[in-house]
Amino acid sequence: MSGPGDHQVADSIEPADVQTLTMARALNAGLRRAMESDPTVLVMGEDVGALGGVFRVTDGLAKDFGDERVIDTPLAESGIVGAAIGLAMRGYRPVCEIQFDGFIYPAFDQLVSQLAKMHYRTAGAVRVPVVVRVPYGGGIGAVEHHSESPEAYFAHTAGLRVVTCATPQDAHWMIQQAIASDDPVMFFEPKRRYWDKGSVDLRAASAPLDRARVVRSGERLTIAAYGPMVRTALDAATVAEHEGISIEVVDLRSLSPLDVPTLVASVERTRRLVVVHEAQTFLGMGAEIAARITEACFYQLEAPVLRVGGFHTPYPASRVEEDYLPDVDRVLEAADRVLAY
Amino acid sequence: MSGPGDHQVADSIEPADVQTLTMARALNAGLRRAMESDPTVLVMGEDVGALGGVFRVTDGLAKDFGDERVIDTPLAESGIVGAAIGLAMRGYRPVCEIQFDGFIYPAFDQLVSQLAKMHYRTAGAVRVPVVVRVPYGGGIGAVEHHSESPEAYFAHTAGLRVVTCATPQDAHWMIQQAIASDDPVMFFEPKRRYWDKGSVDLRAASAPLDRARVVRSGERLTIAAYGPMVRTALDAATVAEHEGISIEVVDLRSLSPLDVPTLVASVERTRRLVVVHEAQTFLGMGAEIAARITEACFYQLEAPVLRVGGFHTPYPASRVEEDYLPDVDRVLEAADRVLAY
Amino acid sequence: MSDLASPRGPAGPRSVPPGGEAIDFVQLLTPDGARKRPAEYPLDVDADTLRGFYRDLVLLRRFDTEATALQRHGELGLWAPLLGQEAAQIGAGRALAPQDFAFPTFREHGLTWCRGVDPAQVLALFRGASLGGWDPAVHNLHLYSIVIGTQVLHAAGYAMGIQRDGHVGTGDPARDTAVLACFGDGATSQGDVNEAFVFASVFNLPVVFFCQNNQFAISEPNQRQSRIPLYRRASGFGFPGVRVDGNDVLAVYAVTRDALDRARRGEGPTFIEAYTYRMGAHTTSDDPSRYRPTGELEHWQQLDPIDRLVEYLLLTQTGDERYFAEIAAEADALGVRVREACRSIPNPLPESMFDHVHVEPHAQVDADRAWFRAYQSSFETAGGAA
Amino acid sequence: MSDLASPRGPAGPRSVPPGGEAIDFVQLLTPDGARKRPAEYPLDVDADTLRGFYRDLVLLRRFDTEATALQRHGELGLWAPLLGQEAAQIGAGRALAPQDFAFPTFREHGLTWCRGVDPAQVLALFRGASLGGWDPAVHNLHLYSIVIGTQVLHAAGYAMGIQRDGHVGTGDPARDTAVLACFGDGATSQGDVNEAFVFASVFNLPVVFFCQNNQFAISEPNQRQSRIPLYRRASGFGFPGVRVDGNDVLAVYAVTRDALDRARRGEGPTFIEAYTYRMGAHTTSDDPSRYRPTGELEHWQQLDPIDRLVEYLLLTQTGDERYFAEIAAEADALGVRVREACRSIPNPLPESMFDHVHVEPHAQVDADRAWFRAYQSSFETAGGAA
Ligand SMILES: Cc1ncc(C[n+]2csc(CCOP(=O)(O)OP(=O)(O)O)c2C)c(N)n1
Ligand SMILES: Cc1ncc(C[n+]2csc(CCOP(=O)(O)OP(=O)(O)O)c2C)c(N)n1
Ligand SMILES: [Mg+2]
Ligand SMILES: [Mg+2]
Repeated sequence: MSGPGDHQVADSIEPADVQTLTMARALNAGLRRAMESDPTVLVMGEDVGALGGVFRVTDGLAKDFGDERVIDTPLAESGIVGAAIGLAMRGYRPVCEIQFDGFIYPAFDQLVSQLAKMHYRTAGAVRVPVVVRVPYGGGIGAVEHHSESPEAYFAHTAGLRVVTCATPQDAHWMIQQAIASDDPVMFFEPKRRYWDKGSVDLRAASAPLDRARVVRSGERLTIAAYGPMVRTALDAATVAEHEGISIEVVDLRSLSPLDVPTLVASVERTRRLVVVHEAQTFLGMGAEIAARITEACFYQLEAPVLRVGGFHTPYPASRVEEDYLPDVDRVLEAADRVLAY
Repeated sequence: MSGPGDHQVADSIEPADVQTLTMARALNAGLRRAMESDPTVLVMGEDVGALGGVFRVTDGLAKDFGDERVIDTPLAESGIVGAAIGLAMRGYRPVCEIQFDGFIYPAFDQLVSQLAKMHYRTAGAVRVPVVVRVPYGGGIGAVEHHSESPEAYFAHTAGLRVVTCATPQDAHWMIQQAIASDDPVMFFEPKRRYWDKGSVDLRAASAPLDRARVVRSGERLTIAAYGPMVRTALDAATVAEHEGISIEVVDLRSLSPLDVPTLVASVERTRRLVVVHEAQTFLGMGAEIAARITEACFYQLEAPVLRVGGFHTPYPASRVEEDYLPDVDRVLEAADRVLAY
Repeated sequence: MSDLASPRGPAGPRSVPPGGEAIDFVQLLTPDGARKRPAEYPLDVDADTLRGFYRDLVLLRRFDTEATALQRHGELGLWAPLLGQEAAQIGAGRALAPQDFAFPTFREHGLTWCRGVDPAQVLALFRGASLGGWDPAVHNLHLYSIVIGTQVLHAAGYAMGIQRDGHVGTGDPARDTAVLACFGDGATSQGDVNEAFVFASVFNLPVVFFCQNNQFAISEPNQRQSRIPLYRRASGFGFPGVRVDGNDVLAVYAVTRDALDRARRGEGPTFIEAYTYRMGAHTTSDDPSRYRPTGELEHWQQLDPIDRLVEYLLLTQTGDERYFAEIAAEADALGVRVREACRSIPNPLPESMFDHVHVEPHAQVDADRAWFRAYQSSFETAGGAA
Repeated sequence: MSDLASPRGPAGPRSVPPGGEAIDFVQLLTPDGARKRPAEYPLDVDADTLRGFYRDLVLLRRFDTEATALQRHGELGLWAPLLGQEAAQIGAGRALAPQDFAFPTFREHGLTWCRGVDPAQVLALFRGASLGGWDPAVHNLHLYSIVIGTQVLHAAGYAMGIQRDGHVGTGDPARDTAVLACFGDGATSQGDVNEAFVFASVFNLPVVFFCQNNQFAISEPNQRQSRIPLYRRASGFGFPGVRVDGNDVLAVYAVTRDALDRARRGEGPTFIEAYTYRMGAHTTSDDPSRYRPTGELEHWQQLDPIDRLVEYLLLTQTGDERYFAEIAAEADALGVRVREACRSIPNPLPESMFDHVHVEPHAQVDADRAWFRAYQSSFETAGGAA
C-alpha cells in the first residue's frame, strides 16, 4: 500500500533528472510542480506574492500563476488558516505559509479546533487538504519569535499530520506529497537549512510521507533526529566514528504519525537510543519516543533513552543561542552517557 | 524554603474550621478569600459576573466585590488574556476564567508568546501574576469542545506553571496559592469533579503548589494521575486491593514543574509505574513522566512505564465518551500488564 | 478628516425597547401586523409565500419547543433554543438561492429547517450521538459551529473559492453564488470575526454577514460587546451595514435577499444585524433568571414574530382560522415525528470513534483502534466464559 | 438605518500621493513649510519647542542611519529602520505626559528616544544580546513587541488598570493617565488589535490607538489590509478616528496631545492614523526593490518630515544655518556614541539564559541550569587538563 499523500504524485514525472538545489529552491520547485499539475492548488500567506516570501520559497510563483492562485493575504494568521479551511471546503488545496514559527500561535484555534477536527466532525463528509508551511527552528541569529520549534503542540493534536524535511531531496518531494494528501499537513521547514545544497532527484521521492529513514547505519547506538538536527546528528556520528564509535542515525521525517517500526528495528540492533531536537525537552518529541520505544524494546534496551533538546526556558537572545541549541558536543555527551550504561 | 505562591497565604488564616464543600464551592471560597486579602486581585472572563460563571465558581463575587473587580468581558479569549497581561503590568493580579477547555485556543498566542515569556523578555523587570482558570476534561456528556484536556500544550511551554486540583481541599488552597504566586499559573479544574464533595480545612493548605502527593500508599505499583483521574486511580486501587494487589496512587497536582522526587521515591519502592490521564496519550504528560522516570529509575524499574490516556482521535461524541475515557477497567488492565513483566 | 462616531444611526422606522431608546431598523411588518413599504426594500410576496413563512415559523417553533422538552426528558444532553428568533432565521434561510452556501452557529435550527436537514440529523449533535449530523455538501449548509466565530472565517474562505470558480457577477442566476455567514452579537467581539471582515472587504467577497443580535451572549448584554449598534461595525471595514427588525420575517427576507443579490453580482459583502430577542434560555443548562431584567421578556413577547404575521394574514385575508388550525395540526404531527426520530437516533458504535480522524491511514490511530478492538473483545471473551 | 460606507472621509486639508488620490488629513505644516491652523487643533508652540522638534528629528534620523550602518557592519543582527517616520514618532512621543504609558512596536525608535531610553538599550535587542533592553517601569514604556498586534491588548488591559487606580478624569494633570498603543497599518488586520478596539470601546478606556500607516506591511501595500482609510476603522467600534499627516510633526503632536487629553479626561479611546511612508527597507533583511512601485519613494522624499520643518524654522527665523550646523554636530557626536555603545554591549553570559524564566523557583529550570553548569565546567576541566 502506498503511504498517505504519495499516490497522486507519481503521475507527473518529469524527464529523468537530478539537480543540485538549496532546500529553499527545492521547495520552490516542488510547489511549482504541484501548482502545475493541479489547478486547485493555491499558495497563500503574508508576502508570498511579489516578494516571494521572506525566504523566497514562493519566489516567482505569483508571476507565473497569478494573484488568484498566489494570494498575499491580510496580516492575520488565524484569518489565513481559517480562510484556507473555507477554500478547502470549496474544493481547493491551499498551501499556507506562516512567516515564522513564532507567528503560528494566533492561528492555533483554527489549526487544532477546526483544521484538525473538521474531517472527524463531519464524519468524513468534508476533507480539508490544507498544508501549513512553517519555517522553524533557531540558529540564524534572529530576534525573538523567529527561532521556535512548536512541532510538539501539533503532534499532540489528533487529526493533523506533522512532517519535517531535512534535505533538499525530501523538501522537494515531501511538499508535493503533503499537498497531494487529502489530510491537513503541518509542514515544518528547518529554516537554517534553507540555504544548504543537496542533490534532488526530480524523478522520484525517497520514501512515503509517513516513513522515517535510516540515513546512516551504525552499530553501537541510534540517534533519532529530524529537521535541522539531522545534520547535527550526522556530524556527531562522523566525529564519533573517528573515536571508533559507530552510530546509526534515523531521520524521523514524520512526527505524526511516528514511524515506530523503523525506530524499533534500529534500536533492536543498537540497543541504545538518543533523541535530538531543538524544541523544549519537556514534553518534546523525545518524550513520546522515549516512552514508546522503552515500552516496545524494554528487554532490548541497555540504557534509558536519552534526550538532547531545548532547555526549559523560552528561546534566549541569539547571542547565547549556540549554548542553547543542541550541537555536536551535546549529542556526543549524550552518546557517551548512553554508552556508559 | 516555602514553595512558590504559598508565602502570602499564611497571613489570612480564618478561625479554625473544617467544612464539607463541593469543589466548585471550595474554589469560590478560595477566590473570595484571595479577593478579600488582596485588593489587586480581579476576576475576569465571560459571564463571571451576574451569572457567576457557567459553573458558578464565581457565584456572588460580583455582588460582593463589584464590577470593577469582577469583570464580565467581551466574548474574546485572546482579549481576556491580553488585557489581563496589561492589568498585571499595572500591578493587578487578574484571575481569568476560560469558560471551557476548548475555548482556550483563541488565547494561545497571548498565553505562550506573551504571558509565558514576559518576565523572561523583560529580564525580570516585569511580573505577570495572572491566573488562568480552565474547567477541563470530559465525562459530563457535553457537546464538542467542552471536554478537552489541553494541559500538555501548556506544560510544554516554558514560563508557565501548570497545576490541577483533584479535591475540594486542594481546589480551595491551590487557587489561593496560584493567585499569590508572582508567576503566571494555568489552573486546570476537573469539571466533572466540580460537584464532588470533600472536607476542606480552612486553616491550612495540604502542600506547596508545586508538590505531588501520595494519596494512597501501596506496594506493588504506582499510579500517577492528576485532576479528574485521581479519583479513577483511587477507585482502581480499591478494586485491586480486593484482588490482593496493593497500589500506590500519586496525585501529581503540579504538571509544570513536575515533582520528580516524589515520583522517584515511590517508584523506587514499587518498581512499576502507570500514568493515567484523559489527554491524548501521544505527547501527553505520561510521555514526559515515562521518559523521565525511566531515566531516573532505569535499574529499579521491573517493567516499562505504561500509559493510560486518550486515544489519538479528537474527543468523540459524548455517547461514546465512556469508551474513550480512561476508567477503572482500563487502569486495571494496565496494572495487570505492568505487573506481568 | 475626523470621524466622530455618533452612537445613533440615520433616521428610519423605530421600535422602542424597554430601555426606552428608539431603535432604527428596516421594518416591513409592525408588531401589530401593519405592512410598511420602505423604498429601499421593495417586496412583493404572493399569498403562498406568505403562508409559507407562517408555516415555517410555526413548525420551526414547534420543533424547537419539542427539542427543549426532549432535553428535559433526558433524550438530549443539551438544547440551544431559538425561541423568539424564528423570523430572523426563516427570513434569512428563505432568501438563499439553492446554490448559496451557509455557515450556521449552533442555534441555527431555522437555517437547517430551510435547507432541508432532517430534524433527527440536527438532534444527533445535541443528543451526543454525533459531532455533526449531515453532509454539508448535500444541503449547502455547513455544520453547526461551536467555537464562537470560527465559521465566519471559513465562510470568507469559501467565498474566496466561489470567486476563483468564477461564480460571481456572471449574471447567470443559477451560477452566481453567495455565502451566508451566521453569528451572534457576542461573536462580533472575536478576533476571527473581525479578521473575516478584513478578508471580505479587501477581497470584495460574495459573503453576507448575518448577525442575530438576540441581546445576549449567555448572560452578557450587548453593551459588553459594543457601545454602538452592531450593524455599524461594517462601516469601519468599508462595507455596508444594515439593521433589520429581526422579528419581522418579511423585512429579514427582503434585506437578506438584497444583500445576497449584491454579493452574487460581485458587489461585495454586507453586514446585516437582525435585531431580535432570545426569549428562552441560552441553552437548557442556563438559568436566565440570574441576569434577565424584569419586564424585558414581557416587552419582547409583544413583538413576537409569529403574532404579527398572524395579524397580517388575517388583515390581508391570506390566512384564516381554518388555515391556522391546519398548520397547528401539522405542527403536532411534526412534534410526534421529532420525538420519535430523536428516540430512534442510534448510538454510535464505540469503535466508530476511530473513524475519519484522517482520510488516509495514520499509524497511531490504527494502533489505538487495534488496541481498543482487542481490549473490547477481551471483555466479550471474559463475558462468554462466565 | 443603513450605513453605506463611503470610501471618502469628510473634506479637509489634502495632499496628493502618487496614486493621484487626494488624502484628507490634519496638517499644520505643508511640505513647503507653510503653517496651517485648522480650528480643531489649535497649537501654539514656542521657539524652543520648535527647535526641540527639529533636534529630535535630526538626532533620531542619525541614530537610525547609524543603526542601519551598524547592521551592515555586522554589529547588529537586524535593524528595523524608521527612515521617513520620524515626525510621526516624535510628534506622538512628545505629546505624552510623564505618567502616560506607551506600548511600542519594534520600529518605535522615536518613542524610545522621547522616553529617554539609552540607544544602547535599544540596540541590545537587535544585536541579539537581549530580548528587551530596558525596564518598562523606569521609562513608562513597554518593550518592543514583535508578534504583531499583541501589545495593543496589553495596552487595553493597562488602561483598565489605570481606570481601577482612579487615575482618569480626576482633573489633576499630574494624576490623570493615558495609554498610547502603537501599531502599524498591517497590524489592523490582526484579531488582537480589533479585540483591543472592542475592549477600549466597551470599557471606555483611556487609550489612544496610534497607527503609523507607512503604506506597507513588509511587501504588502495598504490595500491588502483595508479598502477604506484606516482611521475609519474606529467608527465601526464607536469611537473617533482621525487621520493626520504623519510627516508633519506639529500636526501629529497636536492631534495626539488632543487624543491623550480626551483619554485622561475619561472621554475614552481615539484612533489616530498617522499617514506616512517607510522610506527604507522593512528591515535590513528586506529588499524593497521587489515590491516598491517606481517613483513612489521619490514622491515621498518631497514630503520629507525634516525638510518642511527646516523651511518653517527659516521662514519664522526660529532656526538658522548656525543652529542647523550645531545640531548636525550633535548628530555626529551621537553617531559616534551610538557606534561605541553598540560595540560595547556585553554578550550575555550563557548561564543567564536560565534567569527569569519564573519569579519563583521551578524545578525543571533549576535542573536544566544545574546540568548546563556541570556540562560547561566539564569543558573547563577538560580545557584546564589539556
Ligand atoms: C470561543 C468561544 N468562547 C466561549 C464559548 C462559550 N459560549 C457559547 S455560546 C456563547 C455566547 C454566544 O453569544 P452570541 O454570539 O450572542 O450567540 P447567542 O448564543 O446569543 O446565539 C458563549 C460565550 C464558545 N462557544 N466559544
Ligand atoms: C503575528 C505576526 N505575523 C507576522 C509577523 C512578521 N512581520 C513582521 S513585521 C510585519 C509587517 C508589519 O506591518 P505593519 O503593521 O504595517 O508595521 P510596519 O512593519 O510597517 O512598521 C510582519 C508581517 C509578525 N511579526 N507577527
Ligand atoms: Mg446573542
Ligand atoms: Mg506598515
